[in-house]
Amino acid sequence: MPNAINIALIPLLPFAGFLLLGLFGKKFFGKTAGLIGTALLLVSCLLAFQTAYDYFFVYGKVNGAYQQFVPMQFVWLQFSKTLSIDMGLMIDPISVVMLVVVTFVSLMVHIYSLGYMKGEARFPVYYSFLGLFSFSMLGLVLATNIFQIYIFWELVGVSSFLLIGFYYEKPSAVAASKKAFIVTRFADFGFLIGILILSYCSNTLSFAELIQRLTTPGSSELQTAAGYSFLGISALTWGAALVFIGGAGKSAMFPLHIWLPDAMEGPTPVSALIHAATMVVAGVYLVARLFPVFALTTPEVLEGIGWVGAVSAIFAAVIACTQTDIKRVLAYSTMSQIGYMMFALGVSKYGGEEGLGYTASIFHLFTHAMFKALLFLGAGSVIHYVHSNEMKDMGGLRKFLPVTHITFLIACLAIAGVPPLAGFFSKEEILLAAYQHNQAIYYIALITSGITAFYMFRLYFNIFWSKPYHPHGEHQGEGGFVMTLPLFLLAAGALFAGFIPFGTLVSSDGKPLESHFHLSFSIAPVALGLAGIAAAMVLYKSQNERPGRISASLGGLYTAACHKFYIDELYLFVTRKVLFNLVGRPAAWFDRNVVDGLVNVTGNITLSLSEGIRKMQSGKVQQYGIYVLSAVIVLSVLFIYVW
Amino acid sequence: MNELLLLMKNELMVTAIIFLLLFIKVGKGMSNDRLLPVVQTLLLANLILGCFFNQEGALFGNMYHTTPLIALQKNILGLGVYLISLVCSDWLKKTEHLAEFFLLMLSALLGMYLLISGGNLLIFYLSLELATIPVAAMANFDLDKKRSSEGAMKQILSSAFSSGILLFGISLIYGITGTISFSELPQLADGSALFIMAFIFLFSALAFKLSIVPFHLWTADVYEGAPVPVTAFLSVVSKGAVAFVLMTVLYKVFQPIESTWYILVVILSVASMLIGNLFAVRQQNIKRFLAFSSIAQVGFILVGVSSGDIGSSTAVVYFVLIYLFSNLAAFGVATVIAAYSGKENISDYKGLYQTNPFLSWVMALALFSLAGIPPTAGFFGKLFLLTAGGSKGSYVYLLIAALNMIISLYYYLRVVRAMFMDKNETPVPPIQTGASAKLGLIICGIGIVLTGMMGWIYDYIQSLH
Amino acid sequence: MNLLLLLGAPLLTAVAVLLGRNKQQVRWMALAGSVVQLLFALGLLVAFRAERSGGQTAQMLFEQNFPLIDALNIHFHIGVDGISVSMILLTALVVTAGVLVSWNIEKMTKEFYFLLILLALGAYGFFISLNLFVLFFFLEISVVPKYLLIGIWGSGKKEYSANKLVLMLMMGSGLIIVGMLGLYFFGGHDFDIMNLATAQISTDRQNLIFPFMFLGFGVFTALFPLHTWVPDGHSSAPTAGSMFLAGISMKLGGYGCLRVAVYLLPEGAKEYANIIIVLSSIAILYGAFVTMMQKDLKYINAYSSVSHVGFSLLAIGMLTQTAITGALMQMISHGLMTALFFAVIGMIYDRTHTRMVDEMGGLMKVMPFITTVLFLVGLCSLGLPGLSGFVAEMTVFVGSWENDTAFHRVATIAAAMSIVVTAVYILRAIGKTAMGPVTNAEHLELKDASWNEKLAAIILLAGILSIGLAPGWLNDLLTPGAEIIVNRIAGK
Amino acid sequence: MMSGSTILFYLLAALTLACGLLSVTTRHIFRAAIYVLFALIGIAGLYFWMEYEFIAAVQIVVYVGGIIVLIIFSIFLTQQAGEKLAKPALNRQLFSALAVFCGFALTLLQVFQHEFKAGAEPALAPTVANIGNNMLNISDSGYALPFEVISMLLLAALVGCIVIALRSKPETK
Amino acid sequence: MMEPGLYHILFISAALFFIGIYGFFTRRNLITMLMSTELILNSVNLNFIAFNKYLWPGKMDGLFFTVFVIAIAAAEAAVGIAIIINLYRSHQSIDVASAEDLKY
Repeated sequence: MPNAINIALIPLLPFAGFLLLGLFGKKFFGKTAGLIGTALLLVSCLLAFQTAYDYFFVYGKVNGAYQQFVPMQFVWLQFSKTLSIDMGLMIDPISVVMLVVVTFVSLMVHIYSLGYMKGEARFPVYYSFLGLFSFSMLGLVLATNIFQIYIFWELVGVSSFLLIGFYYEKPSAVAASKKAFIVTRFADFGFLIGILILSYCSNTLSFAELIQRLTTPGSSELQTAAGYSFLGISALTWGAALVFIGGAGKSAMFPLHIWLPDAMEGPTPVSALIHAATMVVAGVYLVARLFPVFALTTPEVLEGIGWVGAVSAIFAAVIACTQTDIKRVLAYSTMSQIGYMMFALGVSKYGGEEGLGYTASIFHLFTHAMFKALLFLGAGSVIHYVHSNEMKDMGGLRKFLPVTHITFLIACLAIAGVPPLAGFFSKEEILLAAYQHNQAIYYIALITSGITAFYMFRLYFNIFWSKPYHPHGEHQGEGGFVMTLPLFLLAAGALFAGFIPFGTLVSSDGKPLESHFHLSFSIAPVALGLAGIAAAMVLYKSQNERPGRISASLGGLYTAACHKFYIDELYLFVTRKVLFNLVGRPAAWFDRNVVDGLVNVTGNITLSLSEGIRKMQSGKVQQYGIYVLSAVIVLSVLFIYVW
Repeated sequence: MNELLLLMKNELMVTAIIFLLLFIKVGKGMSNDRLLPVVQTLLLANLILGCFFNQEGALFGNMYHTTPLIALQKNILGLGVYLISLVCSDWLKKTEHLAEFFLLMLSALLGMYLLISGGNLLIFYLSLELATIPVAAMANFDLDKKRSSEGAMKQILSSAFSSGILLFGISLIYGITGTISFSELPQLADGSALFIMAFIFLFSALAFKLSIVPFHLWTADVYEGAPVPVTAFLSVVSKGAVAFVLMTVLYKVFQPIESTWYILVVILSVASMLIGNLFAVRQQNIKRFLAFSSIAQVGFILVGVSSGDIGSSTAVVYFVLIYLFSNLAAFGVATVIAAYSGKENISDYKGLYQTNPFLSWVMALALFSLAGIPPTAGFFGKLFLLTAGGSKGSYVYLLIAALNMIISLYYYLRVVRAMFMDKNETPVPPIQTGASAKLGLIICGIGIVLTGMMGWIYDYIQSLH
Repeated sequence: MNLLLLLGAPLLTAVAVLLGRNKQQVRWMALAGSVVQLLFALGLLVAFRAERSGGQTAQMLFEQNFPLIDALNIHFHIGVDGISVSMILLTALVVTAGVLVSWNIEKMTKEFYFLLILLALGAYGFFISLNLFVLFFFLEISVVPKYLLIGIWGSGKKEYSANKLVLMLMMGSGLIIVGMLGLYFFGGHDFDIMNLATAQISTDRQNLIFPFMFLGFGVFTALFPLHTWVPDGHSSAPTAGSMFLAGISMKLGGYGCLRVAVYLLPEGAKEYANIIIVLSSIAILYGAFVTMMQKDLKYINAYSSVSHVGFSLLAIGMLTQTAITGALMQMISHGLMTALFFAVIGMIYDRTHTRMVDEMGGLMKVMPFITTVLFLVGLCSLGLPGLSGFVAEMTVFVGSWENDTAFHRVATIAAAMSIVVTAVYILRAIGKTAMGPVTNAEHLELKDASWNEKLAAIILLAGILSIGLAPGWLNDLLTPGAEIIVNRIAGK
Repeated sequence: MMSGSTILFYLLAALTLACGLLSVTTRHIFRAAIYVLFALIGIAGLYFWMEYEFIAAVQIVVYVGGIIVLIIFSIFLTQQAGEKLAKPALNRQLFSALAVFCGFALTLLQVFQHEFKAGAEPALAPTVANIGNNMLNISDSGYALPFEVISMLLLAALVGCIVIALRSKPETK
Repeated sequence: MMEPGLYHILFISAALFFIGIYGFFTRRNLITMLMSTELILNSVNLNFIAFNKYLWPGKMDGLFFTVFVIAIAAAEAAVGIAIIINLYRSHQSIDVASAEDLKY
């Protein structure tokens, strides 16, 4: 049986860190703040590993299938007799996997930041924010209740906001943090409505009951829910789709992705943690969490998810080829990879062999966390070294940053899907799932994997090869042990994580899934990947004219991709021009001039009436007499003849 | 004879004081400083005496009748006069004709007593005149001031005119019914067209005295022209008396045509509130301002009068008591300031709080009470008037009344704003208020604060019915 | 627990303040008084919970009933249920914080605190009265002190704002009077809320009176389009005044809408529910959009109050138990939050002498405490979990969703949409003031919060967090009351 | 055939109305006073005609002997008797005429439409003895109280007049 | 022609009443205004006497009313004249238009 206290401690330790460092960090801890945060997270991480081990190998499997456990649960807020927000811990394969990923990556980032953030004025604050984020993310992962997930969802959002805007004096960071928050909040609005719909349909907020009620054919809830529709689409479909919108926002799916590249304004380790490994996959996690509902009750939404994922994957990959800011390249790459995970879920079915996409998605989530975090931390080292994000300021760094170079290369190979690195295995499974269920998506994914290899190696060559680097000014080198250790550990992950028999651990219905590995199937993607690497090598290994010529020949497409297909501009147009000018400003005008005006006009009418009847009081006593007599006559006539 | 002494004790006491004053005047006279306390003491004695031995009874073949309620009404008026003698003492001490002033004022008070107690139209008419003519003379007591004469002239001429109309109405009523007795009229009233016309003629005179729009036009001019104590007397005591008698007239005498007078009262009350408020909004002179505010207040009183049951007469009596405290406090402050600095304009009150916090607080309290803001008594008074008026269930009317409170609040706050918020380079200098004026103001202040809180007062008034 | 103490404490404080000899003495007396009130409020909470858990199931506890005016059947009837207890607690918190943030007022200190405490008295009395007459009395008590507070200690076009505020509130009072008298006559010549709740008033009559009552209290609670006193009044008022106005005054209206209009006139409430919903949905979105365009911090908070209070009204219009609980939670949450917001704005204004967001920037660097609080309060405003706003808004949404017509759904979605707009304006405001580079070099010299300001902020934050982190206790307090109201609507 | 009494009545009526009308239209103030005097005498005549001799006597004594004298004195005090009065403004005249006409029409209409009832009690002759009895009687039909009231009123009026008219230091400019 | 009776007298009194009112409205001299009010009061007296004689001869209410009205008229006239004289002293005129300072 799961140990509730141990599991509860996993999120609570970082939270303790947040409180401790947030309230007293500056005064009492100062430079030791990082160590405290790291130590707490280390414990948390160990507990997570222990939980994972216990779950997968000790108690989790009952009757040949992994079961859900809720070791702890309490009512946090009772809305009505049936609906309540419960806070609890849910242990099942995906949450355990996520526990491991989150605590591990978070630990790596904590350690790395000891070096990377050294000397920052708000060092304790930074660690407290990291603690808050870890807490929120872990709470999200462990949620037993759809509202609980929403709560932590929001908290994750705000921690992300805080961390992106960590350099609050930089206007671009402030703008980016705002953008991230508002865009995800917009998505959360959909999520919230989705929750309301689902909860209304199922009459519960608890995941287990909700899934059970909405997936049992012929259940009374389903029958009731079938009675409702809006715009000809059934309420459940709406609900599922809206919940997915929430996930899409956090996971930066097209077209809600615009915040992710900007979010790179945050400190690089933060990008590694939040915007590569953990928070951005929350959407995937959410879909996986509600997978039975998507798969069994609303397959049309699931198909939509598949398409959104596929489009995001290739869309982001194309943009990534044109970006020059290395973190932005990685950001788009993240988006693209999450697209993979999404469509893997989208093409999956529930149960047995059909559920391969589900396993693949979580598998890819796991491996991606390793190599993407590695990539970001590597990029962090580079940026730390050259004090710039731009490719043009780099080149030939392999001699100066050997550890970074090697680990970065491993990560690139892993993401490019070169066997036998981690990415290869997970990607292979995804492609297989897509191949089996949706050929169109399969081809998109195939092409994307080629592009992925290309842009990753474009990045790699531009940083480490290309032109020779002339160091200027002072350089700290690779930042010492605290910064290289995480690189090594993550590189190990990227190298070996693929060998984990994931199918036996995580599957859509809990029952182990035998992975069938066809060597022949892998030829196409691996070949495409290698072709991409080769192309990148030709173009970017050393400085030459070819990239320029190619981009020129691509013309409009290149420019469009370079400008991220003008999605940002579209948003800006909608918000600034439409919302501000057509709604906000008129509303403000209306308020000041019409609503308020009416009040003032009432006052003015009174005053001018008062001025108008002034003449009545003329001071002439005879006139008063005439008034009196007239009044008497008029009243007499009125009362004699009218009433 | 004993019965006469007992039942008419208020009237007799006042008459006694009048004659005492006459003797003092005809004799060698007294200085103001000595006379004023004497008069104040006598008035207080009258007031205290009035509180005892009240019983029901009729004299002179029903021409005069009294009940405990009527006695209470008289005492309220007596209290008004007593308070005027206190709060206006600064002005009174300066006047040349103090004895005559009180003589006239008490004559008017006597008229009011008889008005309330009167049992037929003749007494009604005579006492109405007795309550008016001396006041017109008093209005002229600022003998050197042009405005005072003008006010007095307007007062006497327009009241003569109005009593002409009143008499014409009475004569018609007499012709129709053959009686002038209040107790016989209800049975004989035939509700014919001529009778209604006669009633409106008669009502116009009461409306004139109460300054109900459109019979109010003299009010502001006279208030502004007359000396402050006279204005206070007119606006408080005189109004109260007429309001009391109005109820008697409407509820008892003209009970058969209730449906007619109800509509009449509603129309005129709405008109009074509106016009009074609209004029008050633009006034500069504090007395004129209070004149129009009192017109609006009368409109409010009519709300209570309109429904014509026990609750409404209780509410009206209660409100008059409160109105007396509030308005006298306001006039008291106005007199003190006028007596010391000669300033009567609202703009002169700017920055008053800085120099005269006591006066400012009293004034503010009075104005809040007039506006009907709790915890002052005015709140209770107005609410009970509305409650009384509401029993007929015309909510539009109540709404109009309630909304009129907003306009009135607006202009009352204007004065408060001037005193508390506006800055002024040359505010009224600090004033050493005289002891009796201070006492009067404090009594008014206590009355404003406590009358409302002490619910038993209302119960007591109700129990007298 | 004698509820009269709750009236006695502020009354005594007010008198003591008037007798104070110097400014410092006055301040300490006001503080002591308000702390005593806060302790009373907390004690009341404890006592109330003890009584309830002791099995006391009467609707109102600690009732007292004295005849006031027999002739009109007016009784001084007081008593509390969970709703009142929580409102009293809110008042006590806000008033204590208000006393603390006003520490530096030098102009007519004595009068200032006197009026402030008078306001508190009005609010306490309002929340405990079970007689319409008494309730109205206390409601009105809190009108004029506002006028003076704004007019004397305010800033900007204070006279205009003070006038507008008082006149509009009086208009509300006027409507309430009419409704109240209607209830009195239709309900058998009685003002007592408990009796009126059992009186049989025909549907037609309820439909006649309900608009008066609801609009009347609606003015107090900034019902669209009767909200224009809010921005002007709030922005001109001194800090404590704004805190009180937005934190408590607007709640008087909300409480009145619920306790008087909806509870006593359930048929009327049903009849007009849809109109309420439409108006409040408009208020929510419209308020949010107008806020987005504001540049003055106080205006931002004032308009956002319009929007937030709209949630309360929306929930009242929804007439489900959860929604009504949500409405009350939103009132309390908003009360705390907006009071804190105004307190922070006041602190910033005291230092920078501007409230224009464009003239600030990077204040996080200079005054970390104040900006952190600002940030927290902003997060509360945009409904972040862990802070009270979230709990309240979600309860409102869930409760609103219980109605299953398309109309209610659309209204709920429209209202929920505002959480996005709220995020936009809150982040804009915070981004411009707290974040970014310091634009005005003079601001670099500014000091962070002083002890009294910190204490004020902490008091209010404690309230916000205690609801946000563990909403159960508040929910338990409010739900029974909401249930009674809903049962009455359902005709049970 | 008209009786003498009828003729007398019409003569008196004509005198009263004509003098009344003239008194409000003439522009000589002294003449106005005289016209009023004659109008009042006409009324006194009507009282005589109705056999209310006591009232007629009072009318003559109080009005002719008192009020008109007072008025004429005050005219002398305040004005040159021969001076013509200022003409009233035309529109004031028009409005007044209109209002008065309407009022007159309404009154006549109502009065002539109304059917007055008559009392059934035996007539009480308005002799001086009867009047005196009633006036000083405090029983049901007595008028002692009004009598007292009017005496107080006259006293007050007297005092008021003295104070106002005999002010000690007339304003001198 | 009819035998003169109640209605004749009522006509006379009504006419006199409105003549007086007309005078009150139009005369600009204060004393003449006062005279007009005397006419008004007299018309009323005529009414009372007529009613008393023709309709209610059983009691003398009308008669007494007339007596008291005459007395009041005297008092009113006296005070009125005193005020007018005083006004004349301060305004040097008894034109009603000279005393119109108090207005609006």
